[in-house]
Amino acid sequence: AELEVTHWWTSAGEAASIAEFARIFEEETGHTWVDSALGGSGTGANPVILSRIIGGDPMGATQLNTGREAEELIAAGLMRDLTDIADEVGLREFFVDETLLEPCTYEGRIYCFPINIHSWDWLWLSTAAYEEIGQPVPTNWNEYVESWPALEEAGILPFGLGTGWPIDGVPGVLMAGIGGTDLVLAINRDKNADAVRGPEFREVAEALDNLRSVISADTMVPTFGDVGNQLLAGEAAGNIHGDWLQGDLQIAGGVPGEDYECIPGLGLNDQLSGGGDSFYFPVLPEGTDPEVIEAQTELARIIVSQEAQLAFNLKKGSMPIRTDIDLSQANACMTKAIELLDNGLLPSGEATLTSDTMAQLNDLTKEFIDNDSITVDDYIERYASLIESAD
Amino acid sequence: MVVTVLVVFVGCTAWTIWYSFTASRLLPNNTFVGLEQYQRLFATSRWNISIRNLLIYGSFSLVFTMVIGFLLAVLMDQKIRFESAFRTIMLYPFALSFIVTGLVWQWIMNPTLGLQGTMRNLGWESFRFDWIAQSDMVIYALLIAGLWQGTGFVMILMLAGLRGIDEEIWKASRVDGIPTWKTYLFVVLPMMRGVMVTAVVIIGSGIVRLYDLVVALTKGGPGIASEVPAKYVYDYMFTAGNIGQGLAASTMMLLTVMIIIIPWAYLEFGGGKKS
Amino acid sequence: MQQSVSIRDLSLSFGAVKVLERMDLDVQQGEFLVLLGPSGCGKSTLLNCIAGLLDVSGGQIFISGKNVTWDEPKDRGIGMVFQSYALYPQMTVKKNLTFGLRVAGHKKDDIERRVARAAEMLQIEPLLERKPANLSGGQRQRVAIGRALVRDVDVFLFDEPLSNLDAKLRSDLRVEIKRLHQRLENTMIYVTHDQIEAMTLADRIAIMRDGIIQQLDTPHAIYNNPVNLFVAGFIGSPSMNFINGELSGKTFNADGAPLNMDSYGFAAGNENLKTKAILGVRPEHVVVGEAATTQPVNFDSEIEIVEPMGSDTIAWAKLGKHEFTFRADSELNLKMGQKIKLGFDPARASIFNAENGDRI
Amino acid sequence: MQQSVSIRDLSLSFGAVKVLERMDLDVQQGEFLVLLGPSGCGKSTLLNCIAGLLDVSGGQIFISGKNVTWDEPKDRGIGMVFQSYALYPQMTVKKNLTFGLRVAGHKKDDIERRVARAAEMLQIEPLLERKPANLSGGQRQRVAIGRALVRDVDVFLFDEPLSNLDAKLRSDLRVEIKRLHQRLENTMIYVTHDQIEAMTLADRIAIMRDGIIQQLDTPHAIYNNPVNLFVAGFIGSPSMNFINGELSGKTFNADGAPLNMDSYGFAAGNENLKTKAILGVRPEHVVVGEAATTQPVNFDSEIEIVEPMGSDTIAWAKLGKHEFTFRADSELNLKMGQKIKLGFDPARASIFNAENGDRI
Amino acid sequence: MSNPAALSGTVATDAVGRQLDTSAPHGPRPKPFFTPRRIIMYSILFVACLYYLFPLYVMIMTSFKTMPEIRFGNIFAPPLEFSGDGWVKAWSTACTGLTCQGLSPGFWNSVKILIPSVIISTSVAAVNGYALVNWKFKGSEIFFAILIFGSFIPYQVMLYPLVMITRDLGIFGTIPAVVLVHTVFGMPILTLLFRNYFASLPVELFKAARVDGAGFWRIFFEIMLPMSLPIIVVALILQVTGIWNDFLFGVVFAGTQNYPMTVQLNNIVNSAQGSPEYNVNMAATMLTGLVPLIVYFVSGRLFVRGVAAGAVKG
Ligand SMILES: Nc1ncnc2c1ncn2[C@@H]1O[C@H](COP(=O)(O)OP(=O)(O)OP(=O)(O)O)[C@@H](O)[C@H]1O
Ligand SMILES: Nc1ncnc2c1ncn2[C@@H]1O[C@H](COP(=O)(O)OP(=O)(O)OP(=O)(O)O)[C@@H](O)[C@H]1O
Ligand SMILES: [Mg+2]
Ligand SMILES: [Mg+2]
Repeated sequence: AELEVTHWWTSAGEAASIAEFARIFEEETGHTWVDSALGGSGTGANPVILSRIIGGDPMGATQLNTGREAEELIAAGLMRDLTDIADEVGLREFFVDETLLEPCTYEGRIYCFPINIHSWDWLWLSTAAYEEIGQPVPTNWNEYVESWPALEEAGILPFGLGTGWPIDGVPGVLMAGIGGTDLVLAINRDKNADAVRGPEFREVAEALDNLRSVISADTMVPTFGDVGNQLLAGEAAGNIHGDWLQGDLQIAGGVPGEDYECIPGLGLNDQLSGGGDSFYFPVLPEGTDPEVIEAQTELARIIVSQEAQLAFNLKKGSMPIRTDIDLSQANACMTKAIELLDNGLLPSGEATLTSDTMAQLNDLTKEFIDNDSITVDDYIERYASLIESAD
Repeated sequence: MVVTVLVVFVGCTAWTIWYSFTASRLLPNNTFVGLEQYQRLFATSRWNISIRNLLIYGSFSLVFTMVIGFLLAVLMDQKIRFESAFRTIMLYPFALSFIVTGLVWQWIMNPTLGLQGTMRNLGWESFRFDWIAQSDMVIYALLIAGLWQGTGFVMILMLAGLRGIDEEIWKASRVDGIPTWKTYLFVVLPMMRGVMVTAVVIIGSGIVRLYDLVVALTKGGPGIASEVPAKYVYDYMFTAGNIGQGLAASTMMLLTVMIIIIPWAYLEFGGGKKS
Repeated sequence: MQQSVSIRDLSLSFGAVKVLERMDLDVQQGEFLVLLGPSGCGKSTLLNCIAGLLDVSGGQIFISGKNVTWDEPKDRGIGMVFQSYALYPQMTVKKNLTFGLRVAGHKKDDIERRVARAAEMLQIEPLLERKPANLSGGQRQRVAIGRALVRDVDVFLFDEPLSNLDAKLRSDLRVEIKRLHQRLENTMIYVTHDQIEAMTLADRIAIMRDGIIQQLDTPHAIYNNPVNLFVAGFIGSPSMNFINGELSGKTFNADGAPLNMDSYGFAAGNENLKTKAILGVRPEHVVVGEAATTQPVNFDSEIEIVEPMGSDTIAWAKLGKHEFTFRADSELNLKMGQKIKLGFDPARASIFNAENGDRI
Repeated sequence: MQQSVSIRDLSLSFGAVKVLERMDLDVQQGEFLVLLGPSGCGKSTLLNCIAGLLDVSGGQIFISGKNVTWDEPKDRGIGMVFQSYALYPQMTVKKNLTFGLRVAGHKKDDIERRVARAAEMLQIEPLLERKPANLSGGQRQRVAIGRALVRDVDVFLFDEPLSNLDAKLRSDLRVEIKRLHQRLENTMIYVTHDQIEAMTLADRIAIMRDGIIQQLDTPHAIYNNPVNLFVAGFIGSPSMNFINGELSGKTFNADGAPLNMDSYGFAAGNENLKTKAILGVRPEHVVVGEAATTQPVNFDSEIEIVEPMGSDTIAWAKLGKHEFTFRADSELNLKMGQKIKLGFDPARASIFNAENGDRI
Repeated sequence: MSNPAALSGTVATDAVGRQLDTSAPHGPRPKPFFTPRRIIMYSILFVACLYYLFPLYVMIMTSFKTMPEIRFGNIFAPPLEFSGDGWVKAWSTACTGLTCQGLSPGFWNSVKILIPSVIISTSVAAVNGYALVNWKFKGSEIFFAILIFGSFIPYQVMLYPLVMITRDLGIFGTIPAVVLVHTVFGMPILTLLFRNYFASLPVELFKAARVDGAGFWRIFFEIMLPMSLPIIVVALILQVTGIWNDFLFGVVFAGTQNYPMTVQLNNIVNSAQGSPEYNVNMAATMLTGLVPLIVYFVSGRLFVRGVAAGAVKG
């Protein structure tokens, strides 16, 4: 039967990785994967996917933001219960980290399958820039910060940044790197506003304050991809961005270790915070061909299978959700990540907070970065109150 | 059709207003929370900035679009050669999806990649064109791109209006010795009242719904300096999954529109009854 | 006297339609010229050319001695009443009247005065605050006249300005326009279809046909000495009786009935022609009843149709085989079928060459 | 005879402007009714109401006995010529003419025939393929007439249909319309400002003023027995002479000059009034020269102004202190300052009550 | 056209013998191309065109560059080596998800959505506008006021209610649904456009047609529409552009098998993570814009002057 799958992985690298799922699905089951790619999650895909589910014309499977509000769809009975499949394939046994399954769990049942792990916690550094100022490439955040004056003197941008959302991830990275594991858990998992008002978070906020002094709208580039170019060209020295930036760097011909360096957890923490992408399987309307439902089941099984996980994540540059995979083919940066993953995954805000809260936090960060009249204290206070009101 | 339209617009408005009083998240639900969404809305600096931006952008955009549109239409009405080519050139920005043309403007206005950088490289060191990176100027950067996209259509609309003016009126004003520009201003313009109202509504609704331009050009930045209400509504409805909040913002927008529309409708219809 | 408007060799065509052809015309300073002609003969077109609203295809136009062929209307010193009014629809009547003045920078009280005067003359005072759409046809026409009248110009061009007004208003306005003309002493070119208007207002009348001026002369001359058949037939209502026949010397032979034309004023050199000709007699020059016998030409006839017209009656009878119209006092109480004596004086008649229609 | 158009108690206002007030009017089947009245008196408005183009404020309209007050124009069986022509600008003349027929689903050859006939009658054959914008004013008007004429309807409404045509064409068309009316025997309601048109065409004339019908009667009656001062003054050109004075019994006293009104046909009961009154004498009823002495009333006067009008001459003289106009044959060759005898017959005059203007 | 008397320079005199200089202007007024007025006009137009064309220039240049050149070169510089790859890729090989056929597959879907949507929305609005002006019905003004108000409601806000409405109508996920949605959304502005235009036409024409016996539709089609060419063009421009470039409604309401071209465009341009291929983006955008552009160009000839000339007097 034909199974329609919606997702917003449309760039070359993304499409290649999802194609692995499709290939394996079709090869192994004889069903047909009908691909509905919709670029741009926020305004492109999200409303469409939701409308179709609400409108009673659901797709067979779909990518959705792994967040808390999918709960509503689940509660409304619109999502298929995958618990049986999970049990059958033994998901809990090989699953890399329970925290990642949490958003998929509703009243003890599992409604979605995470398919990869992404982490924002990377500091990317330009080899060329540091050659230019004749300094070694920093190995952690503190060294990096120390190198800023020299960089600025040489006319090199200490921190490259794309306009818009790329800044959103930075506070989380600083929190995990500078604030440490406990702080992340206290804030993201326990929603403890006092933790925000505590000294550890102040350090994070100060780091952000420090960072905004070298960020200027004048020097921002349109997209994060352009930042990659700046790094390779030595125009910018560093950047905090998620692991997917590597795709860009590699396409532009960059070689890790030679043209750029990647430092996970800012070189300060041995745990990465992260979240993942998940697939949901909407309940198909009555009268749907049982073949299609069968195909749904098959697909659910396949996306968490070893073969598919390996193929998918190698292409995608993300980390698999299974611990039992041989990732010898992974590149240097990925290998570093996998090592850290053994220490367990810290929950990122995206995974544990509602996107409503995240959106407000992001707005706050953007405002703070741009507007120097907002003090560190203001930032902390507003952050705290958002965490307080988070549900 | 008439009924459908009524149902849809009245229904959607009612829908919007009702759910703005609920705690709806990803899906509409009926948990009534009173004015909570509104309290949060007005406590949000992004919303307040959005409103301010809309006012600034709106007034400038309305005035400039009307003026430029009209001037261009007048120029096109002078029996010029290659009229069709000129018309198409002015209209093409309207044809192209803003997702990409916005990116091009973003390049052009980008201080390093764009005009400013290029000019400085050419030796004009003092050249400045960095509005897009200035929190207090970014709204005018939006305006430049917005006018670029929107004036062509208004020009066409006004041109259609001009084409409907009876040639005899022109003759009369020429005999009366009225200079051309005065004829346009005092005779033709008032005769085009209908077209003008149409243009104002089109521009106005474009302003209220302003979204694509911001997303493509500034993504609301720098910081949140160029956020606009419609973007707030969409972001909270679709990305942040907080329909209640989005609809509260939307209701506020509708309320504002209502405040403008009602006196106008009164003038248009109440006054019209006399004749 | 100076010529105010001179037209030399003027031609105008709309695409293939030639409307004016090589027209020459001189209008004196202060003259009141009336243009008369059948519908569609090019009167409005001529006015439009003089006003500079149409680009001529050939020839020249002079106003006050200045070649204005290529000048803008506003540089020609003209005011015009359009046949189609062309009021500014969104302005009130008052604004319509004052717009030109305000643009020209006239003083406020001057404007008020002019408007008041024009409004009074045109009886549109109560309408000043209305918009054209809320006026009746005749009221609109008066506003159109007013718009021209308030301005100081050398040449007024009127295109059928009184056509939609009632008889009373029309005669009032006729007098007012005449008075205005005498006071301002500017040149007026006036198109009308009303022959009474033409006769009473004009210093000279130009009769046009198919874009060519047939005769340009005083009303009296046009009425009494039409240069050709067309002019003769066009002027006068009911129109002139035309009798086909043969002219030999001073005798006109209509169907074998010889009429003595001794008293007719032949054009020089035409006294002794022998040619097919047409005799024209105006219905109002026909004498009816016993008095007819005193006329040089008289005959018996029978009345066929009677059309009462208030003071006069128009009646149809026969002269030989020809229809023959005449006008008589209503008091005569003519009846259909009545036998009657009719007569006329050839001195007041016209004879035309049957070939080309020219007066003999 | 049957009533074709009946109007009962009709009122119409545009906002605050009351145009028609409680009007009653009956038009017979096959009657030719002419509406006459000053510009702006509500003639077009009345036609529009009959046509169903304006929503009446009060009253009822019946056509052929059916109450059509709320009916659509198309259900009323009317054809109309608009004062402003209202031609369809994007259609050729031919299309303009045939639109109504095509709507009514006439056969092709029938349409062709009708158009050919109308075009011939209106002399617009060469224009059939043009668009209205390329026509002269008179040509447009003819198209507007044609559009009504081609259709079969019970009631024709004509709003000043001939106002922009030359005299010749106008009299041709007048005859054609009359003929058409005789042939079709339908009802015609016709607005005009041309009194000759009114007199010659009308079975009855309605004189309107400010939305009220003053007199509805045959042309002859209206001309000779106007019911009030307004009608008397409105009909006739030049208009009636009005002489203020006092009536006592059968003597009219104008400034101490007693005029004997013995031959005047007083309305019943009015023979012995003593009141301020106005004597009305039509200029064309004045007898000039020696013949004047034969008239019941005659007096000496001096000519002040002379206005030649072709066949006739209008002259101004004085009767006592009153201005006194009269019409005389041009042949009399009247001169300014000339002393002359004038006379008239009270039988043809009118006397009005000075207070309310009603005929005595 | 030429005038022999004047050409030969004959000196003419008028009636009183005064000489008129007949050598100077005669015949049609010359229309020199380079009058100061014209020069100013064309200069303004030229400058305006620069403003309008500048981004287009950048787009075209970029579309012909190769990615490395875009990455490291100046955006204003013309390409060092012209490469049509961007265009080819945009049209036929760019991938969206698993299918790598560029924009081409969505093209016909877009056409399928465009044509009925434009025709129906424009027609319905034209009829509405006409009815509002000429056949005022009870409540027509309130109806109109609601319409105008409707034009200010942000589109996306109405997404869910419309989804539910079309779902209940049973047409969700089909072309009729998307046509309906476009018609509803086009309604306010288009109705306003037509209403105000019809209101400016001489009402006498409408009256004349009623007297001629024509009914609602006949008057509409034979009298009103032929006079509204310019405004129809405007409406077409508005709707063709809007509907052709629409992404959201096409995707949500038209159903999977009818995804319009803009889905591919959006996918090519809007990939969230991963490096954008600017040359392909530019080419894709320009390719997508071609259809509206052609419509603009072709419909331009309908911009006739004086649609109601000669219709009425006064
Ligand atoms: N739309 C309107 N609004 C207000 N007043 C109007 C309107 N139309 C006409 N009138 C007024 O109503 C009166 C009658 O108008 P109508 O057109 O019937 O006159 P008419 O008798 O046809 O005059 P005319 O001979 O000048 O055509 C006029 O005084 C006019 O000013
Ligand atoms: N735009 C045009 N295109 C083609 N022919 C035209 C145009 N305008 C006028 N004509 C023709 O030119 C001739 C003269 O028109 P003009 O308006 O001067 O007539 P007119 O003498 O004013 O007639 P009327 O007394 O009917 O107003 C007419 O036969 C008319 O059909
Ligand atoms: Mg004319
Ligand atoms: Mg009228």
